Amino acid sequence: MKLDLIFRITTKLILPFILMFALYVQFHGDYGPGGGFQAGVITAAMVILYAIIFGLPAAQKVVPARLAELMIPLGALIYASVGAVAMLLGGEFLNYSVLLSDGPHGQELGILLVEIGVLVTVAGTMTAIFYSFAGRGR
Amino acid sequence: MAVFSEIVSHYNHWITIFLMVSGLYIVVARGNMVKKLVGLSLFQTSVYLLYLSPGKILGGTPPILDPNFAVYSNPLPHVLMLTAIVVGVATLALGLALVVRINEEYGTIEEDEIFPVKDDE
Amino acid sequence: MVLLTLMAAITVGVVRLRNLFGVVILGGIYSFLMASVLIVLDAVDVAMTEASVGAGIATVLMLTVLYLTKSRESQSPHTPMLPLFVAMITAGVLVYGSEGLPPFGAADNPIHKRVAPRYLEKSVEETGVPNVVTSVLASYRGYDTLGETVVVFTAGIGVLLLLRGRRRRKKKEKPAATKGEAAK
Amino acid sequence: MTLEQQLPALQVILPLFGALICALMRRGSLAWGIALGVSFAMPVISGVLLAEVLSNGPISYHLGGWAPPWGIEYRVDTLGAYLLMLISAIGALIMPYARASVAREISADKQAWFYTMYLLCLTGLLGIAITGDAFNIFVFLEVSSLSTYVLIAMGKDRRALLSAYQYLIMGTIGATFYVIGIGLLYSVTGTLNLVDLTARISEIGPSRPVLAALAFLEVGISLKLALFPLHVWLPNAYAYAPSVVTAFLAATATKVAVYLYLRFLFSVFGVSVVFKGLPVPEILLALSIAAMFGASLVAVFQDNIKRMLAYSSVAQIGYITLGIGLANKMGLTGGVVHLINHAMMKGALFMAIGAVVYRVGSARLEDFAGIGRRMPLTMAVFTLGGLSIIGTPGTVGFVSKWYLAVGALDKGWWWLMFLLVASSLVSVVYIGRVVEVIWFRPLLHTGTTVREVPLAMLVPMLLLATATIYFGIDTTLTAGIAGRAVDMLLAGLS
Repeated sequence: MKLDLIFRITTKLILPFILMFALYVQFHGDYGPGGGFQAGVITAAMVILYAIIFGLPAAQKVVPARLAELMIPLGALIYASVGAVAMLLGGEFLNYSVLLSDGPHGQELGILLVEIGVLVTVAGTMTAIFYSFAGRGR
Repeated sequence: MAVFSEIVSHYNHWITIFLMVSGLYIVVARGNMVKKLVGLSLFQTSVYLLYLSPGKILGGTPPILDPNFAVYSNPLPHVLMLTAIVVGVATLALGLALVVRINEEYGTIEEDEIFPVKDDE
Repeated sequence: MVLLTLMAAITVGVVRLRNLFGVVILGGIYSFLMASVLIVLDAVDVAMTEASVGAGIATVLMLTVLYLTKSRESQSPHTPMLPLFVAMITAGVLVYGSEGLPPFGAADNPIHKRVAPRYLEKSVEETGVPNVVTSVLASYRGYDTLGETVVVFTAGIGVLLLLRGRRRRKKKEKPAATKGEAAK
Repeated sequence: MTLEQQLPALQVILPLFGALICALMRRGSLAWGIALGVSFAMPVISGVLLAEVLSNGPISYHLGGWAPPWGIEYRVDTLGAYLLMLISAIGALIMPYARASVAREISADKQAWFYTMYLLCLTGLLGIAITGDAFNIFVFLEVSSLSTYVLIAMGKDRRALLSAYQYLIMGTIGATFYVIGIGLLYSVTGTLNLVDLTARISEIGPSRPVLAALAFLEVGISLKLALFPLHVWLPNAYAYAPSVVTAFLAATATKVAVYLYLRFLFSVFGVSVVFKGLPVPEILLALSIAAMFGASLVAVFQDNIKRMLAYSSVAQIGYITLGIGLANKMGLTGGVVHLINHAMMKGALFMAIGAVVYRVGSARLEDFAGIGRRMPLTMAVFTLGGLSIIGTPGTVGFVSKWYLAVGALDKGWWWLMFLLVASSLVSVVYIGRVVEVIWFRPLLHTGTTVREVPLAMLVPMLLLATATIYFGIDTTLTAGIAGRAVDMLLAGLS
């Protein structure tokens, strides 16, 4: 029981740092290793850690299963929509250069947006998959 | 240096081939469904080495541009393998979900115990 | 080289071991070693992903599934002749093919000459992103990454679709019991 | 850019968006509406593309605005457009049929996501047919494969799960082999664009890595193609999947694999590498003949009609690969035209079986006794499709076999023509067995519920059945385009 307490407190302490790390990986991906996919996995790992220590119901109170399910198509939709907007603006699908009047800045914006899309889908998927495995019971 | 790189190049290939083949062997030879999936991911993982070894330049640095470095390893295989990792884990998740369902329906995850089960409609 | 040898040793372990729990843990260690090798090969992004996916998510999922099923593999009655044969043929073709591959690490291999230089030279100018892996991933080959996101999406919806259904009704009857038990 | 220039991207993006939106839906009927709309738009787009390609040559579309080989290119040529047309036409015909059948076989809370998976599968298949980038093929191959595994596992029978698992293992091995092949090619050429690869490989010539890559790609694709003896996943998968899925997959999935086969053997590696000095055609011919007889003979002893037709599919794939192995103008045309012909007849057959499953709830032979009296139109479709499988003159099956036979004669191989006739005789046996049961046995299910299926299911079947007759008589459209595609493929041989 004592060990359990240590686990719980350590987890609580560590969680904000994991989240910060995920965000760092997400937004620093332009300059260092990392990007949407890695950040998504780290975010999901945070939820999974929480679920392992505090139990599935507690985790689902913080991140409802419905939210995770919603995030799965949402992220991909963000990604594809960026492409479609580029199309509407007269460029090829996923040509970010047309997003802003200045090509390279358009590229930066496009990359930022699609990485967010990847993050949302990956985090949602991994969390939802874990929920459905763990919620299966014996 | 030349001799060294010669050895390294061969060693790389041999290990890659060994990993690949043993992964494949596990998939084909084993009847346990979870173990098959482990083998499958070993098999897929070994492919990373096949792509990334030729991408490396001796003396190069990771492809993050910086005025202090001039030689970078090839970034394209990295991108391809990121995609491959994602595909691998997606396949794994789906395979595991099927295993869970099969276990519920048949009560076992050994192929040898399932195939004799005859159920005609 | 040491890392590669260790990886080979672990693979042998995976083949021999019948305790699935051990196999999965070995798989996790294997992933970490792979990640270290990838760093040596300059693939830092890939290494990071492999460590978090292979050693993290995949291992957790595997363990959850083992909890749901069982953790020992039974002895197979077959003789492994056919699989050995398949494996040998594959190995043969690979050895045959890899003999003619360009040498390791040389900067003038065709792989570095054809497509990649443009990425390295123009990335900052064209996309404003110094991490070339990111710019290739999200822009030059952004469509592949969209496909990759769709693969994740497919797997996510697929798993949910498979693990829904009959059990869900049960869960509704006594939600606390099933969920609580699984979370242990 | 004008709308017309955007069409190649729209061909794949539309079903993708459809799938994403369906995933947000709760109600199955709404998702079906979206899927229907998307499916109907597809043949329009591919029709325009096909017309464009036939008059003006290949279309190239640079995704993300990056020119190849740096960016990913969509490249539509005659063969690709032909295949796009095939997939999207089948997709459009199946959707109206799907609603009732899915409502019967899939529980209500899963239907919306079922359509998501279906659209993803469509996206993947179209994506493979249109792309000009080797690694992009792999990505879309996985999109279509993963969704296919799920679709198969949706079958009611618990063996559906097992077949999906089996297919997952085999399919992933196949895909990984494909990636290994591409990896080898990439390390010697440094490019992934198919056109660029073609040029580089002809420079390098048949070096050892190239040949090893050829072997890996061929085996990998053969797994997807269900080429004998790598077909073991197919009969189970087709037998236990939901009826709609079986009809769709049987008509499209293996065809896309054949397309990849053609693409790599003829375009990328080049006929000169593959067909001169390597035993590729001999191996293909031997395997094809084994498939034609082996699978047909197994089909004769099946009691589940879906399973029987699945084995028949393996045999029919044998005809297609036979055409590839012949590698002359007539033989290859026969193979390529059989792609579309087989899609038509198998689509019709599996839809007819699906209709019976809808009414009777079983695909076992004994349950079909006398059913022709209650469902005359459906069974007429089945009979027509069956006649076409046999290769009766006046049906599309005859057209394909005619080309194949002429192709064999061009090579002076009389024995091959006899083998073709003999394998048709085997199919007479298994088709005849079913036809006898449905028309001449006394009715087994006398309940009033067994009657013709709703119009929405009936019309697509009748359309396909009519097509098998129409294109059996007027071959200018199918064989004409196939001929042009073949000219393109064989350009390097002469």
